[in-house]
Amino acid sequence: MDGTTSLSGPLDPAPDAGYPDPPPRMGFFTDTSVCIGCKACEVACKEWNEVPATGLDLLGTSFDNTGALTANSWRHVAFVEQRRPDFRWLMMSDVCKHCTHAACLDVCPTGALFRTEFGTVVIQEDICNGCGYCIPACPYGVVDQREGDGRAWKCTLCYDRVGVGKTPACAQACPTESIQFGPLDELRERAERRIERLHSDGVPEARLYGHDPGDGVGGDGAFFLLLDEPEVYGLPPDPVVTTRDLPRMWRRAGLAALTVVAAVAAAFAGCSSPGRRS
Amino acid sequence: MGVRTWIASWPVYRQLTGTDPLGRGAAAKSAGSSRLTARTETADSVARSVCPYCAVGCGQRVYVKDGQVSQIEGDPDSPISRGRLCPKGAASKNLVTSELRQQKVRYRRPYGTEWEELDLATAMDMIADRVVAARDATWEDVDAQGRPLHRTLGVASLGGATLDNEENYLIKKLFTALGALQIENQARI
Amino acid sequence: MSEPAPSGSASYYGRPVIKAPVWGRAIPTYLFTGGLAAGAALLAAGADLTGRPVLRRTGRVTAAGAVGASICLLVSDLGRPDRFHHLLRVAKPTSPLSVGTWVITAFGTASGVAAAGEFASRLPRRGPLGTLGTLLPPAGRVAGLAAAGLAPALATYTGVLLADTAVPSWHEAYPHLPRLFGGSALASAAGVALIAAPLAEAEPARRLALAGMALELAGTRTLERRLDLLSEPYRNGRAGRLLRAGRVLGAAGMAGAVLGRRSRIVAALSGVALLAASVATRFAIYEAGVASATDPKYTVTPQRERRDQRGPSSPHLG
Amino acid sequence: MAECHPVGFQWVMEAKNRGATVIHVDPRFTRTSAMASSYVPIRSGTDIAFLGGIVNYILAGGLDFREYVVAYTNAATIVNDDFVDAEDVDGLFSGYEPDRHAYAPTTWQYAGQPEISAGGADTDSQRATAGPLRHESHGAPISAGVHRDETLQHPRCVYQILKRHFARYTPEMVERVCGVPRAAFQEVCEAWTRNSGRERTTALAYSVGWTQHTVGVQYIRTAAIIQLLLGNIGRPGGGILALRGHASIQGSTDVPTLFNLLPGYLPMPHHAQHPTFDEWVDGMRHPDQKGFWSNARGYATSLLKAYWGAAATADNDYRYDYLPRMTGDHGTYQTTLNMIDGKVKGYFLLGQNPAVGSAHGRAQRLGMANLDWLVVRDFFLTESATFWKDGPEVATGEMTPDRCRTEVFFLPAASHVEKEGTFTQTQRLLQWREKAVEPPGDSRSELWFFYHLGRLVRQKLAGSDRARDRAVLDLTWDYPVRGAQDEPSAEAVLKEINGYHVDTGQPLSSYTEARDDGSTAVGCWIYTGVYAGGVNQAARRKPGSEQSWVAPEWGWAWPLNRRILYNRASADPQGRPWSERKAYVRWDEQRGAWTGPDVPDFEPTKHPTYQAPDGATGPAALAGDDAFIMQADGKAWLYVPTGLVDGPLPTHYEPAESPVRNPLYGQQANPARRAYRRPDNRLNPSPPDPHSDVFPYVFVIGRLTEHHTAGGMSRTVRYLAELQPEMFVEVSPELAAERGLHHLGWAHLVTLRSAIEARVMVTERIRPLRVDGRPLHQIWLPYHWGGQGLTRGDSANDLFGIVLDPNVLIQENKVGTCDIRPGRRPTGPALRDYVAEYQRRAGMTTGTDRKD
Repeated sequence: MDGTTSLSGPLDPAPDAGYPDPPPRMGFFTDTSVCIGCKACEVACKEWNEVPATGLDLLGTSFDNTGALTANSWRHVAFVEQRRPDFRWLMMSDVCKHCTHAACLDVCPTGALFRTEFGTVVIQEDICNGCGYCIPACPYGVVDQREGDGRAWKCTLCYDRVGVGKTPACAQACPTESIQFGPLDELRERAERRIERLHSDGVPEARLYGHDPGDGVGGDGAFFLLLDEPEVYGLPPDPVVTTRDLPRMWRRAGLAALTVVAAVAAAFAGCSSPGRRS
Repeated sequence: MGVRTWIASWPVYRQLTGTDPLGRGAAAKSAGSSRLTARTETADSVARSVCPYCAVGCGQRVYVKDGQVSQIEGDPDSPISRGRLCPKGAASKNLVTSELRQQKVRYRRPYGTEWEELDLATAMDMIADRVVAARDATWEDVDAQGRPLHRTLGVASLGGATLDNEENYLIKKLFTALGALQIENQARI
Repeated sequence: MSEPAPSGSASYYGRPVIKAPVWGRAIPTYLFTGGLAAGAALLAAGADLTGRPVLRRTGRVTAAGAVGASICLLVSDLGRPDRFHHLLRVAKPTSPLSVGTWVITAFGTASGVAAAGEFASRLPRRGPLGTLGTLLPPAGRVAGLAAAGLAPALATYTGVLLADTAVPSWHEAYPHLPRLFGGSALASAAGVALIAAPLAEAEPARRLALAGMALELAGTRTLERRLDLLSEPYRNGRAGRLLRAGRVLGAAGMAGAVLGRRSRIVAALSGVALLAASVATRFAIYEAGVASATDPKYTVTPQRERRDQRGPSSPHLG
Repeated sequence: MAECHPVGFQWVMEAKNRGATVIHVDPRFTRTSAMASSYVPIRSGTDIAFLGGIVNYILAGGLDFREYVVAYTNAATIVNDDFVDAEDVDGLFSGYEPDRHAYAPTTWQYAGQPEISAGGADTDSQRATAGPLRHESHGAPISAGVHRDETLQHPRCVYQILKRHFARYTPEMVERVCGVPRAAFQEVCEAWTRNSGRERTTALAYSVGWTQHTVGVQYIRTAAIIQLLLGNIGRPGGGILALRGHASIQGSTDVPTLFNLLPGYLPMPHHAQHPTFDEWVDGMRHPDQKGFWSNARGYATSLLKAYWGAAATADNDYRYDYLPRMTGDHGTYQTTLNMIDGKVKGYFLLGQNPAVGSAHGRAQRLGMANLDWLVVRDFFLTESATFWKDGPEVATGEMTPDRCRTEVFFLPAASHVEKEGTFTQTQRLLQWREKAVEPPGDSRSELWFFYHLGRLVRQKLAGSDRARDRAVLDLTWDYPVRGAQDEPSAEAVLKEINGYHVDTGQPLSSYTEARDDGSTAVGCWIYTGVYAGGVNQAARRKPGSEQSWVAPEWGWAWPLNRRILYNRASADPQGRPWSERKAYVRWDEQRGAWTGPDVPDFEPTKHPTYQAPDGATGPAALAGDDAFIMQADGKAWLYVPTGLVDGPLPTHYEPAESPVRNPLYGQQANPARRAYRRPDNRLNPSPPDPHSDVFPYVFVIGRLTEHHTAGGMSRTVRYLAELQPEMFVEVSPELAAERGLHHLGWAHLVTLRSAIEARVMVTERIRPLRVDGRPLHQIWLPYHWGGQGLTRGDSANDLFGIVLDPNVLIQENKVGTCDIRPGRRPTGPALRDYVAEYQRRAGMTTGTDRKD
């Protein structure tokens, strides 16, 4: 292990992942205050990435018939109908967060999950063997195994498109620029300005989510502007990358291993050898 | 592939010798990822098109590879849509490449209980025959007062709001010459 | 029920925030077999060093068998079993599974050789196989000791394997799981020894049974009581029932180990109880994790408390 | 708009981001409402009352943009002494003839006009032929001389008539009729007027659900009155924007596949009104009329030359005799009923699915089942292609394949990427599509189909000398073909649409070049210029980022590439912008020309102070401040003296089916609505008729973002079908409680036509209104479903009967009444029995019909 900064805290992830002179870190800023819930992002993503259709289930959860981010839905538009006391209808296009400290990536035992030079987190479909470890590791519930395929799938932030200077499919399609793509630094500045604007326009409940490099995942490469608590949209309120505790875990395992050794030694040490006894 | 290159391509070796000891990025990158490029880059041709759904008229770029549509996405040059598409527009490739699309003429004879196959040329000839016959059978030359009518009410048509202007022009021109009046489209609906 | 499904303030239509593990029964079974293999290798090494040949043989064979089963279980659980070798593509200290893969690979090789050493006498005396037969026993000894050297890691890393996830009741249990699993490994290996070894050689196994099961039971008690809200999944439902069953079986196994000094049958029953206890505990912990992942309150509530404890901050910095 | 035109909605969001107030008025809370600054729920079918209330607010407070109103509208024009307003006759204007359910509009004219302009005399035949539709591009004829009082004080000037007409449309009345609380209404009035005037403009966008009412045209008229009073027409950021729903539905009206129109809104001749070429032409242009329609003879002659080429000469009136003549209503609904009656032999469906998409689906299917033959051209086997095999009537046992005589040809169609051509989008912009790939299998374009059908028919008629056949044989039908499939050249057709000089073949560059001497041929005069200079202007694709915000070099807009119509009105009468903030087109004194980022919608060098000499006609008669150059008097019309068949002013009538008695007038529904009173087209009873309580709920149908129209292009697409995977009905929690409906359970809706079922979505997005003092429940359902495709369900349009707007013959299917019950509907023959029981309860027995 390479010191704790590789596991938590602010960090530029691309150099940390072996790219000495990377391009700017790219990401998404999803501004839910202008999301119209059209789901163009879901479809554009599927068209570009040739993601299978999910099937026909009327979920009865407002206009959300996708349900969640899954192996077959890399963008998911959430719909929340609220009375507080005025009625309002929140919509939010969720996506992989491309964490600075990505648990999925760190726990992946094959290197299928890797950090790209753009600082994004991608599953390499030619490598993944479907061990499934990344799935419970993700604090956002993003990664998922595809039935009948066995591998894990999620948003690639259109690594292939970004690599040739194109905008990811979802962001390109988004009619209202709710999904914005660009260098993360710029997006963060833009988001700060947007928040200030909304606060001065009388929308005090507007808040950013996942933008802070000091948060539990070192900041998200895909962050959001929300109009309510994160959990209302199905997001964890204060996610922490599990590997932040990994050094302590290994230490506890080391101690446990010593305990095991000690127990075995004690078990044998105390009793006389059967050979000698007989 | 020599043993040396084989070992050099082993990510563990790259971890040990390169800039990425934790195997997070550069060392773990696969051959597939190294080859990856957007398929829009390798398209044989790009057609500038317009979305077929609603009347906003969003620009589309249609990428073609080996005679097949490989991608349809918004045209950033369009001052109308600025490269954006709605879910329907974004699903255009799915529409035009759908395996559910009918590609053969189907024919159902009167009182038939199933579809039958029919050659396109035969179908065209049969339809032309029926147009001529229906027109003759229902032709009206003049009204009761002898004023010209020059028409048939025996042939009708509905459609055209998703068709091109050029197509509508020929439809109207031909039907008008045939004396068919009841030529309508979605604009009435 | 004319109201639409509420989307509530605590979660999105009651849907999980995180994804539950997709592993089937193979993984909790592997937790058990891996532990058993590690414990057995340690027993074998102890027996080797203290001159308990039956116990040594039992240990080595059990270790090899259990690690073999473990590898099969791990591979079978892959979504793409044909790509199992991709596990050896990288070596990542950040991935317990990668660490475990390398450990189990080394351990499996060593314990295989060690177990093979036990069967050297059955080889023909001449020819290449004869040479092998001559080399195997000393190689087996070295390998057996090597396996034992790796065993503590194998026995305890699985605790990190589970804890290093976003699964609330696993992650929160990270200080406790390795020791619990280590204890469980020892207890289960002791269980096999109690079944297989003659009373004369079984004393270390009896002691190990007590020590191991004590660690296991202390650990499960901690899980049930010390994790606040996240202890709930260990007490409720299927996981709770399994954990309680594990405790009864474990206590019975310990009692049998103490009482079975004179009786092969009691010792064997005790061994069975210890094994069953270990299995039950492993499944219980697995199930509790799944339950804690499935109900969003286990994800949301502790995080919200943590956030609120940090105190109010401007909303966009929250 | 966010719901149905998401990409267009980006501009609304852009405006909102720059500080615009966005108000959304809709019966249900949609994705647009979610983004709006304020949302106003309204009872469906009451928009004239709502908008009329705003007119009243403006006029009562004197808040109109007076300089604009006086200069550019007919507010000052004096109306005939004999005109009697509907306010004075309990909802009927002068001239109503109850036995014909029609008006004689002679009294509506401006004072001092000759008796009546041609074509306007008989609203009965105007209605039958949807005559007002041709005014899409211009107003109806008016002779040049009108009396005006620019002080607006004359009691019979339009301004005063308007003021009196809307005086009773008070906030209280709006609340009673529309269910809109006074405070919410007040907010809309204030926001709209505050944001209009010299410095600011307000845009009104409507989706074409507005047209699907028996008073649809008058809805839009009311909107036009507001926008004119506030000076929001012809100016940037203003206007009335029709958000049309099909890729080229604007094009299919300009180059019409409509029974009553020829290209460029030339009327299809009527047997009685237009027996001769001259009478036909004079029907379009009043001989002493102002404006550009005075050249109608040139447009008409050029069209006939384009059709019949060398055979069309001055001697034979350019083969005017070859044109078919209307005798009445030949619209799609009349045609459907004629099919049921066995009068139609053959039917072409071209990418159209009436079994799902037209009102009264059952009538549509029964009509198609009574044809000799049917040709369906589509991508997929739609419900209209398979009605004989597995349609709802097969399920009820009314139809079985072995008893259905219709011969059906299904021909697969080429998609938009498999053919080239132009779409005209909702703002009149033509955009050329390049062909990407060849159509697969037997798939062919419509261009191919009709070109080769015409070729085959001509072959079969070859040698005939019957006049009817000569019309086909003399047709110019020699388009170049290419490729393995002999695809005709769309560009050659576009060139003909644009028009060309007959002798040289050179394309025209403006419709002003169209001649009435046979020297020019023009397929659609309003499109002249699209091929100017021999260049396909619709194919221009200069990136938006590299040109002005008006983007004049992207595609081509008719007329003459103008992006904002009547943009002369963006400047004051002297030709100066009303404000620099809203500057668009202005008079450049130095250059002696109009200038601006757009093509000025005015004669380029006509001075703003120009006054027409006495006796001038045509364009020369337009004064320098007659901004509305296609209008016969150069003015925008607040009051319509001629050209509408249901009154010169919008008036609130209840929908043909309503649970509410009209609070404003004794006249319940539009007295001139087009009704087809027959037993197979019953309408639910409305007050004051008895039994209206059998259908106590209002239902509204509409679209979802995830689907398209009748579903043929979305229920068949996996990525779309999964997003809205099942037919559902939205109800309020209150209605769910009242009727025992459960979220995600089943419900069925019943009308006198049919019963359909759907999954229940209980949502607060639908809310009960208080109308006329009592609660009123509205129900919303999408109309995308039918029996084919990946996701299948009952069709909402099966619930409707057929009753039409009298001006344009569009059906009322944005509002109806129904009953809703929990559980699934009966199946098989029991379904018809179930509906019959409702018919009995509604007082309908066989053979009788509802009175007006």
